Amino acid sequence: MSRSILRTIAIPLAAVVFGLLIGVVLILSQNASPATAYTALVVGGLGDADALLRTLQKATPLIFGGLAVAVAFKAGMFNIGGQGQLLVGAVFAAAVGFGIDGLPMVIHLPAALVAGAIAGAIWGGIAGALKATTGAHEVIVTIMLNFVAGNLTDWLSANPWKDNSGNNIVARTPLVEDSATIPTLGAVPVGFLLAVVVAVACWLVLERTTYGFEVRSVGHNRNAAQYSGIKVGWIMASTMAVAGMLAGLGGAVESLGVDGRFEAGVNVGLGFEGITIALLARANPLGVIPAALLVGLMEAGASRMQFKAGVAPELIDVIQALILFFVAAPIIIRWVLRMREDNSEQLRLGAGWGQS
Amino acid sequence: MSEVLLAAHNVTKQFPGVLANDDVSVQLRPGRILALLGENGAGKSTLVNILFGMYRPDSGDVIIKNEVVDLHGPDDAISRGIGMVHQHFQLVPPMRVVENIVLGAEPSKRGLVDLEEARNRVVELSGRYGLEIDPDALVEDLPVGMQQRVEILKALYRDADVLILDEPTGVLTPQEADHLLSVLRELTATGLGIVFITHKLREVLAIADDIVVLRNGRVVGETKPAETNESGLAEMMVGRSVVLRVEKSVAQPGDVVLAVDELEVNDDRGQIAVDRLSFEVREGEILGVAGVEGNGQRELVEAITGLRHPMAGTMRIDGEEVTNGSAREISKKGVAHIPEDREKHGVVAVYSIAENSVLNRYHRSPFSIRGVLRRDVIERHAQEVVDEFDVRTPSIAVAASSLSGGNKQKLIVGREFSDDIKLLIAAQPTRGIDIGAIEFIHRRILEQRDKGAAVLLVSAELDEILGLSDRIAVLYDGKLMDVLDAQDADRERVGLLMAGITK
Amino acid sequence: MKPRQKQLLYAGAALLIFVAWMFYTADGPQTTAVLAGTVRAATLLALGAMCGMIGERSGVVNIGIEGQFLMSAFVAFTIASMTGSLFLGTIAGVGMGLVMGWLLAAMAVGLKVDQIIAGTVLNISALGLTSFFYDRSAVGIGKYTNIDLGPLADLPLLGTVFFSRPPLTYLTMALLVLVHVALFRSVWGMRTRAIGEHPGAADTVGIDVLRLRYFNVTIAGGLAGLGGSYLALEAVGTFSRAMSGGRGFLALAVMIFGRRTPFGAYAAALFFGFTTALQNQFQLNNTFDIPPQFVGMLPFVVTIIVVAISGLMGSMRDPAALGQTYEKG
Amino acid sequence: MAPKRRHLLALLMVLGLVTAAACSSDGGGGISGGYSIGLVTDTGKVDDKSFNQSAWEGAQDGAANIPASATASYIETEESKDYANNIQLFVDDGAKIIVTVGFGLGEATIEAAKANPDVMFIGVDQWQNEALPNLAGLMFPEANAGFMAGALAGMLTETNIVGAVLGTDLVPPVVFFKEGWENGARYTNPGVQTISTYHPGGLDVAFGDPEWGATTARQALDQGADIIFGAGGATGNGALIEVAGEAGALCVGVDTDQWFTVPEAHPCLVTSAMKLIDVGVAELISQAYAGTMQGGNYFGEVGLAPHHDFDSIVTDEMRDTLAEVMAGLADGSINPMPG
Repeated sequence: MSRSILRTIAIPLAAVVFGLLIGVVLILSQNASPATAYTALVVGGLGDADALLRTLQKATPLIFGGLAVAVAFKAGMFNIGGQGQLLVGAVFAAAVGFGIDGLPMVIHLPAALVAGAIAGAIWGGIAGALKATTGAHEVIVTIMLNFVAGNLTDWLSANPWKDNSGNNIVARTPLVEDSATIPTLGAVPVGFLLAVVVAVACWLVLERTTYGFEVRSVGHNRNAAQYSGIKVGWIMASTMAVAGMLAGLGGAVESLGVDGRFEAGVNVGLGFEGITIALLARANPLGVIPAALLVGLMEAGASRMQFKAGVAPELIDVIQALILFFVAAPIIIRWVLRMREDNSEQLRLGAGWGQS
Repeated sequence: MSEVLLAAHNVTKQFPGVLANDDVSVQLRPGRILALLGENGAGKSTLVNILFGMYRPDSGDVIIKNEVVDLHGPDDAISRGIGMVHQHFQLVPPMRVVENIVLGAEPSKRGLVDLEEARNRVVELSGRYGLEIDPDALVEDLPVGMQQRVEILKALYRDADVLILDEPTGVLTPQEADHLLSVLRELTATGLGIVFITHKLREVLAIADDIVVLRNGRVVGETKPAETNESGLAEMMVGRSVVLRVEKSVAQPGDVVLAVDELEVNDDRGQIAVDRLSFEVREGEILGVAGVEGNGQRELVEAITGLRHPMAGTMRIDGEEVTNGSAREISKKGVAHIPEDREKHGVVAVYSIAENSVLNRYHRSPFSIRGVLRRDVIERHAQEVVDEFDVRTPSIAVAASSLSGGNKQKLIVGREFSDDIKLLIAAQPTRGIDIGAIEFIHRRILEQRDKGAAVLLVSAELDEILGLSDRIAVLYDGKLMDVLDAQDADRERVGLLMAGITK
Repeated sequence: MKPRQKQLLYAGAALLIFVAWMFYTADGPQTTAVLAGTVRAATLLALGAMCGMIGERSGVVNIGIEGQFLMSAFVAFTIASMTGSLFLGTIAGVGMGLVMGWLLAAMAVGLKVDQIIAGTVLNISALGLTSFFYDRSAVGIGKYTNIDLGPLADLPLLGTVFFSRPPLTYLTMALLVLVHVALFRSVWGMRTRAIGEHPGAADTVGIDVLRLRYFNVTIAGGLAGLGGSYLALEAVGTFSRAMSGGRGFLALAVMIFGRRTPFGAYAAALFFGFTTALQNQFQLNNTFDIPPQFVGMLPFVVTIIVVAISGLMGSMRDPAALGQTYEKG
Repeated sequence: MAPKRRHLLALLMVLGLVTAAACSSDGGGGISGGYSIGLVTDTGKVDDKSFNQSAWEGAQDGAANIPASATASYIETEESKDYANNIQLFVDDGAKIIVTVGFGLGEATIEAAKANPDVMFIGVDQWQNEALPNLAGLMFPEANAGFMAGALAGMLTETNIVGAVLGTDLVPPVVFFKEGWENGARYTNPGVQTISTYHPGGLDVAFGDPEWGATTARQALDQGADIIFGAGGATGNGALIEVAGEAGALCVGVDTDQWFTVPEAHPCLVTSAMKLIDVGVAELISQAYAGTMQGGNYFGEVGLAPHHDFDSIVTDEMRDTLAEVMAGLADGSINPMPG
């Protein structure tokens, strides 16, 4: 058993090591010290309670974003729309968070989270429903919906839901009420715990329920799924809605637990990192957690790395791209490490391109 | 004439887990037809793929025109005059006939395809060999017989003097097949040599000059038509004596189970594939649907099983209308379905045997309760299916992709037969599997009939239809030509109906 | 194309020309400005669409066009500012495009990585690398200027819109014709379409499927590379972070609208360019008081609608082998 | 297997090349003893050719002006969530003065100033509602800068059409620049037609889309505008460079003297509507060092940048008018944004 787990994580682990090694070259090219830089990176992400909190806070939306991609993967679809789903989730959660007062926390906070989840679900569901009914490819549709979501949430936060208090001039909503704010337990944000619970729930649903069986069947063999009586269109649409819901929850947790409001331009790029996370986790919902923690750690430590070692924080982006590359093309790692090729499933999506 | 056109000399080819060719030698001379006979999986395809340069042998030699050659790819073989007509046509559907024929050897001017020249050459070629064809038709619009003609022209266009045909008659009516055989015979008159791969004994006896029989990757016999007969060949092929006819009792038809009335179904391209069909299937009988592939069988089966919406007409099962029922609703009525394409529809390759064994009933008790799968129950069920239906596998935990075709098919049949069946839809139930498995599945289908199930058997193998059916419906161009009682049906009559000729 | 469709197309084109002329006589400068802006915005999309088209016609999905644009724009700008030569910069951009195309091919064709994942790797890498290595002290050396095509440039409306353009725009228009001829008339094009539809068939007639895909995806990268050069050296004259701004993805949509044909894609690109130019014009004129955020959604919403409708009509048949890695035998 | 290996080798080689192609950059950060000044950027770079850069130059100037040997260093914010953390890094490092750039850091800066009364904070573009003794908000009346630039444009235009290509209306300073610009142009040239466009995209792309900026500037030129105001980061810079390619057309930069930040725009750059961030930051640093810095809001200067190559086309008459305008803005007799 432990052997097989080892085999499963060997490639991602090696990919991380390779990525960091090439990062050393990049750091040297900037006349900086790799040791200093990486030490700063780790201290910046784990050094004290504050650092740990930051890492967990950064990992939280990454878990949700990673799940949004991984779950769609399972149904054979590529959800590039995490960004848009996250944005609408964030703005609607914030709207419920600041728009209602006088509610007890046990009602208000869940209501705000649900608002974000529903908004995300609708945003993802549009792509899924179009795919199921018209065959419009979800990659194109979700990319377009990302742009639309960006504009929509900017406008919402600059007009009807704008924070008009005091001296505010930028596009952002008022702070959410305390009763809708996700608390932090010591160095652990409750949002992170929620993300972990959701990740485990995703895994259980996918592996242990008939719905999960249907999703996986559609992902592996759409024709056989249809043959066995599964409503393929419904599964595609609902899985994309679930994926959107997960991303929307991520946005909601950002608004309610990290930023305290929605602000235009603040959550840029979060949704896209879900792709890296999901691939690093090989689309396994449980694998998403460590993958998100790793990337969250790097991002939390990046400022300190620039401060201490003078390395531009974009190094993190480059290292992430390299890791992604090595995970996607495991043959390189196998070749370097002389590992035996195993028949573990390689992630396949392209074959679904254009098929309705 | 001592020239050898094409030969394999002591060829051995190993695939992971299978010795596909074991020290195989065959030889083809000009003007002769060499039949390669063998069961599915006997190594025929591997051998011709080696001869055509698709695979390289692990050991042994390929000899073309008395010369040992080292083929690096099909282009090597083509340039040496080898042409091949594949079992699955290697044509590009949305391209024209002429484009398909010249592809890879295009006449060109400054890098641009000279379509005019190509068209002229195709017209000339088809005139010369009596293989008439419209060079500007899209391949996807052509019936299969015509597509096969394109394949043959493709080889002839490349000045082939050896033609390899892999199971060429499977997609033809008996009459078309006879016509093909006579065309081939004429071709040999020009000195062409032909390698003819088949598992149909009748054809071998009708056309071959030399016969080589393969079994389990080895040559187990070489003979000539004059020296043998069908049962002799069958025994050589299988390695034991074979009952060529299925033994069955007389049918005891009961009430109507499936009633199809004026059913109209479109294909993927929106064209009418099933044209106002009406028929009934009763308890305890097998209705065989004969016809050349692509005459609406697939669409008919998909409509009946709820995978495709009919455009018009009605279907009833046990008197209840199910015309627009979903696959699941129909399956709930006690309908079992053996799909025609087991890789595409029958199994999920990466799923374990256990998961595949409940592919159509995972949602029902006892396999799941309130949406939660019960793995122990599923695994027990899978073990039962594997035991009862003789699925050869090391474990029920392995992926279905590791099973052979016959074992996959037995797994599917086992899965479908594990409930009480009211109506069985069996589409090409024995395609591409070995004789042992064929016999096994035939017996099981008859067993279901005798237990009172209504069976709709769709098959492109006329022998299978004739052997199993109690009544035979013949489809041509989406229309029902006729429904015959089994005792009135013979190869000749059904064949004519399959070609749309009612007399 | 069926004759009915062709007639419809001609009728539509005639109507468009008529409408354009009406507007031109009503307000010359504005009409000219909008149409010139249309042609301009279409160039990059057309280059990206041709890149995607050659890949998809060969059976390889390329969603890394965005990354190819960005990386090539970066290299084109850097080399141009180092050497002081726009031409060398352009060449370098094309070269980088070829390298990016080759990387995609190496992953998607050679190593059989899932094509969509491979494209995503390109996008993420390009954003990271160009940000990391961007030398902000590099100074642009200007950009390509318009070249008037003799008397043609003096034509009313058309002169400004089509015949007074910078060189890479002309090159793009020429490439549209070239790619069209190559795809639909040449030996290469026939083989390319064959490996995208039925690689097995191509293989059995001796076409090396993997090699041709490798070649095509690499060459197509060169077109995206030209797009990057255009972006940095003709459209803008400098480089800035993430300057491709999603146009690589739009190019993909344009390619699909255009049914993977160069002229179809160009028509779609012009349509996109037109929506962009029109929304600017509405603002410039204060025509409507719609927030720019909503006007800005227009191209994206239109894309979704068109993709959905064309899906419904079944008019977008993808190459049959699109997205699948090819295994011999 | 052999060909596969070849792919791999080649791939690895390319990776190596890409990494080796790294050009060295001077980097930021660093740790120092002595008197240190820290600067935290908004989500942007210290050499964005815009306000971050301007503030960084001011911080360096300020450090140089201090008698004691002072050093300045910066952290570039990647994500707005890191504002507080990045400020804290400087606090922990013992920085005496911390400059934070941009409205977005306002709240984080106030928090930090409250928590660290010993450290002096300078918040660029951060309005202070209540004055903290150790925090100065450096504010600029953008509308005035836009008005002056517009006034000059109104006098210079020959077609009587002036255009503006702008970032996004989501960011108020951009709106102030635009309104001021249009009103200024009308002030000196009542018959002028002003055509202005905001970027239609989201906040994440509105300042980073030079292609749109260039295309839109061209669209304005094509319908007769002969002076274009480009205000909006890289988007506006794209507009400036586009105008540079049009003979006879003029352009106006924003924030800093873009003669130095966008050399590509030399052929058209007649002036820039400047916020003198560098001057303001340097001044506040000196005050902070001297202990004379007042909490609350500090108004920096705005103005027009020199005309450089176009000095000759700005007549004395125009200069006189501009002087009047400046005086009028200063004494309040001219309202740059009426209504």
